[in-house]
Amino acid sequence: MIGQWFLKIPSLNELATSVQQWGIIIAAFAMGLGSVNIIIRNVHRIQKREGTDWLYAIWLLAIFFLFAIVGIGFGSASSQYRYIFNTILQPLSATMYPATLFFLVSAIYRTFKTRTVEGGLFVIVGAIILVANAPVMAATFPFLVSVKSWIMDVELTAAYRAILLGIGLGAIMLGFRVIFGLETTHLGREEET
Amino acid sequence: MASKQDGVWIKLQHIPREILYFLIIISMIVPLLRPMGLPITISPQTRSLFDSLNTLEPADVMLEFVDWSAGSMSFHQPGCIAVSFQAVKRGAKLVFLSTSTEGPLMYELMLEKFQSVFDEADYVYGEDYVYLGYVAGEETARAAIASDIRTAFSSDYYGTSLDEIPLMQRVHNYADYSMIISYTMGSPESFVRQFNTQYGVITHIHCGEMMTPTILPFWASGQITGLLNGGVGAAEMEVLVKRPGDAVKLTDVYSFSNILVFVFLIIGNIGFIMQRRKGE
Amino acid sequence: MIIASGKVVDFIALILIWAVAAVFVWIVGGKRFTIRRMVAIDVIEEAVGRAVETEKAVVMNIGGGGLLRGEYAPATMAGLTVLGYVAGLTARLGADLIAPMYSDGGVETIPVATELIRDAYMAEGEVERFDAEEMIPFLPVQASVMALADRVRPAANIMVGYYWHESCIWAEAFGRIGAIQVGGTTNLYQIPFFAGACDYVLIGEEVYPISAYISKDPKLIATIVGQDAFKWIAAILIILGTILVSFGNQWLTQFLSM
Amino acid sequence: MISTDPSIWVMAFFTIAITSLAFRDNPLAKFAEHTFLAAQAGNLITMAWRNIRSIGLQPLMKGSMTMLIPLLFGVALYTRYSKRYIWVSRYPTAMMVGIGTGVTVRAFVEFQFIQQIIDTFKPLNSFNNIFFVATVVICLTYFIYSLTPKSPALEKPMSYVTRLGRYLMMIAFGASMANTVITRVGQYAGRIMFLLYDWLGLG
Repeated sequence: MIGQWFLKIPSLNELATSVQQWGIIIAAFAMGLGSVNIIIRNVHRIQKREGTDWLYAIWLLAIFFLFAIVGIGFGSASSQYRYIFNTILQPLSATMYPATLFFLVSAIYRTFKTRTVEGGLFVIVGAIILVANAPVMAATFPFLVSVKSWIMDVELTAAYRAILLGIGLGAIMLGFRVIFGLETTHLGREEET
Repeated sequence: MASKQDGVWIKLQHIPREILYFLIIISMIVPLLRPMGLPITISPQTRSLFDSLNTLEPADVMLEFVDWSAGSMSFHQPGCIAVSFQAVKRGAKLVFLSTSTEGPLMYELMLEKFQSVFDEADYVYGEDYVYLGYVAGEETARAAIASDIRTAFSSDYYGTSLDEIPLMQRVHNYADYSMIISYTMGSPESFVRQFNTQYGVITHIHCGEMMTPTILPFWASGQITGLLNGGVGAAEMEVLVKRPGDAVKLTDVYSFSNILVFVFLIIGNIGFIMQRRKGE
Repeated sequence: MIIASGKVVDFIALILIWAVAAVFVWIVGGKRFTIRRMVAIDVIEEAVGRAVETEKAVVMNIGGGGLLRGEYAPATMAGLTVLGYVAGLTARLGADLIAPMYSDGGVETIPVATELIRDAYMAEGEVERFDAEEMIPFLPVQASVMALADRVRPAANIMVGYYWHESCIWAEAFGRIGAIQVGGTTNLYQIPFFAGACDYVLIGEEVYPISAYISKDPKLIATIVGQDAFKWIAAILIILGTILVSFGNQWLTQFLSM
Repeated sequence: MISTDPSIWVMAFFTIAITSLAFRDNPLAKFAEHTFLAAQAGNLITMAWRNIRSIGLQPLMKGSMTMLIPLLFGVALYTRYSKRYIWVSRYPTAMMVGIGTGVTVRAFVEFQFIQQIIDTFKPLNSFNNIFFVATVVICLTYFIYSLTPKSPALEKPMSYVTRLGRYLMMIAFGASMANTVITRVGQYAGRIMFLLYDWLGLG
């Protein structure tokens, strides 16, 4: 794979392309692993019959099979699948992550405190950008826009660039460890699961 | 007297969170029912995307990665509509595809709103635009799409073989893509790595504001050409293509809720500082 | 030319970086290097100490990245190392440890973590205090974090691993009850929550040296040293290039774009 | 007018149920969460199946035998549930990690190292440029852990530099946090729009 990137050798190119395709297929198979886990865990929960917990497990399996059967039977482009997706999964998925907003608001109010110099800088800059992000304030106080763009384009870009350089090197090193087998201890461990 | 004041500060630090949540919901409802229509300033990142879109020629192929999930539909969908509108206006051919699992259904929801634009421009499915569906493997899939799209897809989303689709007959690999744009909340860097770094394809990104800081360094270095900054960027794009829609509506929401959150942050911290001063 | 144009320097750089890493790992060895004092370790010790004083528990979580995906695995592994360290501390000092695991992401880490905690308690001769059911609750869904925080009310919450949107839920739930928090993740856009809510935050790849620092594994230290060498090189290149460009000389820019 | 479409009501119910979670852990929210997990897993299976069929099975039927390799590897992944054949799943896992790493790492040198260094070469003719270059270098030194000067004369200034690097990064994180607020607000406002416009029929 790395050879294909840097070198221009046609046969290597072809090999790399088909290996990529294999990667996609194996990845598609791997997506089923989570589902198998879910089935095993929930069958277990039903067997245990603790309180009302098993009712949730039954419901979970029912919905799972509804999606899997409709999806595989009719195909994901079918109107049936589209209907269950749009009524059930879409509102849930659309609310799940955004609902983090409430935790974020509570965290901002309660835990983001000026305990140290670090915390102070964090809070002050956070406050400035919050105000500058409000279009109403940006329209009333134009200097906020220039403060914000200075922080974003100069300060933040520079700081994140340093972090990214570090992470980039880390990733290259990770590749080194994987390719030269230094990472096998963890791979070996994981097979014990 | 001091103790009475301190009492207020301590109280201010212990507003029940339900009240905060209630206030923030109100701050979103009010502007949605009573829009104000504030002026929108165009950021350089959005401007460069718009300028880049305007270089599209009628035969050019643009890859659009419909990679958002329902969670970020509120700004990715308007963003995608605005960008596609401009591309259609320039006459470019559009290839939609997904590398995230909710993508196919998100595409169909987007299409419900966008079909009229295609119809107006006499765009025919298969000749001027096409949807290929979902492919697993994330970055591996993106790499495969860049090097040979046929290793990732053998047919379009509706089951027609790629070779029977007129548009796809001349689309094979990176050399055939004029530019790509990814609407993602996942890993925007991977698109840049596989398309721009590897083959020098012009790469645009539309991601959430929360991820923008992490990829700003790549925009500064020119590895990303156009960068839409979440809902703000989508609104700017709507203004630029003169088609105000859902994203512009969101702009008013930002005004109210951001100021409210700012107030929370300040109250929480003033209370904290006052309390600590008392403790000393 | 067999090497694609524009990638000559990249190719050489990759080989060079790996070669230097190989030299440090197999020839020089990591034993003769020390990693500078890490503040996070002090904070963790202090947090566990506080838990002992107040007779409360310590919560340690490693996120949902799992070990299967290349991007997330290193952070999870670093988290596991820290988990082992924290388990050792709680076993020795006598605080209760709770290490909740996600049941919907990175499930393959559960047995590894269980093993790790048991080993740590075994090493301190406290194996009778090890109780997998109590110590490693599964969170069926991520949001039950809140319920856990309210129920356990720990003195400290340590989070090292790969986090997504749930980072905010963790930081908020435990911040609200006043726990000392230490957070670290390599997911860049989640660091800010940890930065705001935690008493100490490990920024990005800072989680790797901390695990090398704890484990004292010479090979791990050697790779850290290899990276450090190239960070110096990067810093020197930046300074050199900036000076050259200031005098209107584009030589280094052109050389690197080769 | 309030909607009469039952599916809109179901959608509204799920939206509110998940939101209620932020207020308090409750059975409705738990119900909605379970539904979410199940539906998401079901969707994943559906999409994965499409993929396997279209690029794996169909070419195989047409006679391209090399496709057997990834298909067998894929099936082998599932041996992890058997205690006896668990070793088989090691190979596809290793292959997945290998391909994933190969695809990613090859780009990193140019993408996140050399290109980023080149772009930091800025002529020192304005405050912004000087500040930019200084910030990158100072923050970078924060991430140097082992090869630090050992002599006492240098140790102290070095520690100041790393602390300064931390402060500079904290400023960036503050800005980043504020940006997250706007993202989450934008996302959640989409749900409010749905509830107001589609469900309650206002506006």
